[in-house]
Amino acid sequence: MPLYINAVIEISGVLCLLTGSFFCISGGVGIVRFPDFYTRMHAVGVTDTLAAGMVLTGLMLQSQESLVVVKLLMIFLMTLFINPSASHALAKAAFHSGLEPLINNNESNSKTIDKKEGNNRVGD
Amino acid sequence: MIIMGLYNYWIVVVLMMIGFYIVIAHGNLIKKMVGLTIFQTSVFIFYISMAKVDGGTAPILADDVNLYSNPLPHVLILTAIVVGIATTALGLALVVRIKEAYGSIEEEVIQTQYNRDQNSLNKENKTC
Amino acid sequence: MKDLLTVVMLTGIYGLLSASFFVAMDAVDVAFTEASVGAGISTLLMLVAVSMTGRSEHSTRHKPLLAFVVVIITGGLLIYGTLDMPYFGTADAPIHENVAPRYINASLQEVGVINIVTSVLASYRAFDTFGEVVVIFTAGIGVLALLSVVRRPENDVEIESLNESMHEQHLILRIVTKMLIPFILLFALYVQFHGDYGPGGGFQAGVIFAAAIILYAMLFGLSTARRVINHTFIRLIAALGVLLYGCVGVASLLNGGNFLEYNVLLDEPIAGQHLGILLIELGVGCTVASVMVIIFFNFAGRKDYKHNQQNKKEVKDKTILNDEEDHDDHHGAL
Amino acid sequence: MLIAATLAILVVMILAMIRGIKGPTLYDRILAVNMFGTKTVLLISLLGFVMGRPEFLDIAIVYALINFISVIGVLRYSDSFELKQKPQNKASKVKEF
Repeated sequence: MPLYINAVIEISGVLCLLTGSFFCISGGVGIVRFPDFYTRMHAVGVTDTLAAGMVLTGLMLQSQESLVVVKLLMIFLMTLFINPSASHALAKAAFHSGLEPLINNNESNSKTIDKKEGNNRVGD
Repeated sequence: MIIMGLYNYWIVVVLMMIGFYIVIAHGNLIKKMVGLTIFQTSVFIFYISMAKVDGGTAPILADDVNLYSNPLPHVLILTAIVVGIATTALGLALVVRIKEAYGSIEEEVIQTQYNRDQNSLNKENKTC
Repeated sequence: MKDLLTVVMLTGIYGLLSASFFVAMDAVDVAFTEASVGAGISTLLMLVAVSMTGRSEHSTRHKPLLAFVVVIITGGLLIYGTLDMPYFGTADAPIHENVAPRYINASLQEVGVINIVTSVLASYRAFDTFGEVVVIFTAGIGVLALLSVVRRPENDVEIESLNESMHEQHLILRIVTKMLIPFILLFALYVQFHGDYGPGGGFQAGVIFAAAIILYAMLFGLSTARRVINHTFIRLIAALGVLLYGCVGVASLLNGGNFLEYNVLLDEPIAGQHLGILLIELGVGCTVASVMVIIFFNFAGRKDYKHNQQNKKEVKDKTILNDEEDHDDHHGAL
Repeated sequence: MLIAATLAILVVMILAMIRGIKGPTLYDRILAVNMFGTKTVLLISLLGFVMGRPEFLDIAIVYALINFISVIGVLRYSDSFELKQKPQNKASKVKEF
């Protein structure tokens, strides 16, 4: 019976590591291939936390000592807190500094510009 | 095979020369500080790579390990890193003061301004 | 690269990379220090300095060809010099044959500390470390002498109003930071006192402690942080750290041993070693933390001061202009 | 398996570095540094397991913290840049929210 459980834990750990690495690589491809800052941020912000969580869970399943598991759990919690808030701060700072999202579709592009101008007029 | 065992030193030399080039070829004082940092890190890497022993682990005693890396370079570099940041901070403080005094952090601008000041001082002395 | 901010960003990546290299080379203590220093504090200080001195580089390189030739020749000579060096990772290199075996084999009996790096740092080579701490302290004094500004209470009010507007912008960050800071401080204390058993010690703990305070100062404003950590107080702590280190040495002298020989501090040699290491690590931690905080506060304080002065100047210029316009109007009316 | 994950993370680090060097705007570079930092945390925890001494996870914790601090610092000080360069734009934007 314990042997069976061990095998399950081992396999699920490996699976977690694999999916984590997959998400990592997809995020890496995203940061290089996407056309503008906000889409890149989206790629990184989404995959970073998930991939970190997956890899850390995989390591937790593989480790034997309880202290190591606790430390991994702490890293996991901290990435959960820190990554989204850092991404949020970054996106906010970029938007406030006037970096415009890239919009390919001509129609929607003109629309957003109209909206912006209208807002600015109201604001002034 | 004989040559390949030395690659760690070559990486160190390349890094060191990159830092050296930045320090001597760039006029911007902040860039010079960055170059110094790179030079510094190359020395750290030199020490740490010399301390590494094949098959050894970190020099923290454990029950089932009997081959450790050399702890002495680790100690030297550990303190050197903190001293390095302190001296870098001092250098940056000097750069900030130079900017305030001369209005620029480009070496050439500072030099011409210094020469001009010096010349005017000399003239004043002569007229006196 | 002409944009200095880019250069600073890439330096940050370089710091991260070199720390991972140190982990791969088994130097966990060094990686610990580089992680907290090279990636965090040094990037921050460079950023503050760049934000004060201007972002773009103007001049072209001077005599790049000559410099390149010099660099190539020096590099070639150095590489020629490496040909006689021992190979990477060999266990019988000269560096491993003199004092290192003594440290590795005898440290547990003589000092009683599992982490050999700590035992060498704080016990075998304690005098050396004392020198390093004094250097850090001196650098802190140097920054203080170069950058400290005389603060008037009226400036504080203005800075505060500026900070208030920033607070509303960064609400989420502020809350996350509020939750994180106690944790960071606790972790710094763990690193400080766990240095005997794992990677860590006074240097690392000091930098982490300072990083927590710097984070607080960045998000809640410098004047708020200064109210929490008084200027005089932090200078006192910096000096006290060095003093504590020296006092341990003097105490061992008075007990009949050599300078910084901890065996004589207590009846049991091992207990004496433990006490001595604990005390001097505490001294190192205090000095490093407070010097880092002093350095950052002075850089950031000078920046705020300059910023305020500029704002005041602009306001003054505007009022003068307005006054002149008013006068003109009067003349016209007359 | 651990080695495969380590290699994947190394590849991602290289990709992030490409973006850091190429990145047209400053924010791209900050993003790259942030991503590099989180990947370094993962790399260090993985390296501990690969080398068989996983008790050194403290370094990874320090990394996670320091990464956050440096991102906040970069934003704080690059923000003040933008503030100086285009004060009006910023002021109007702030009003909108």
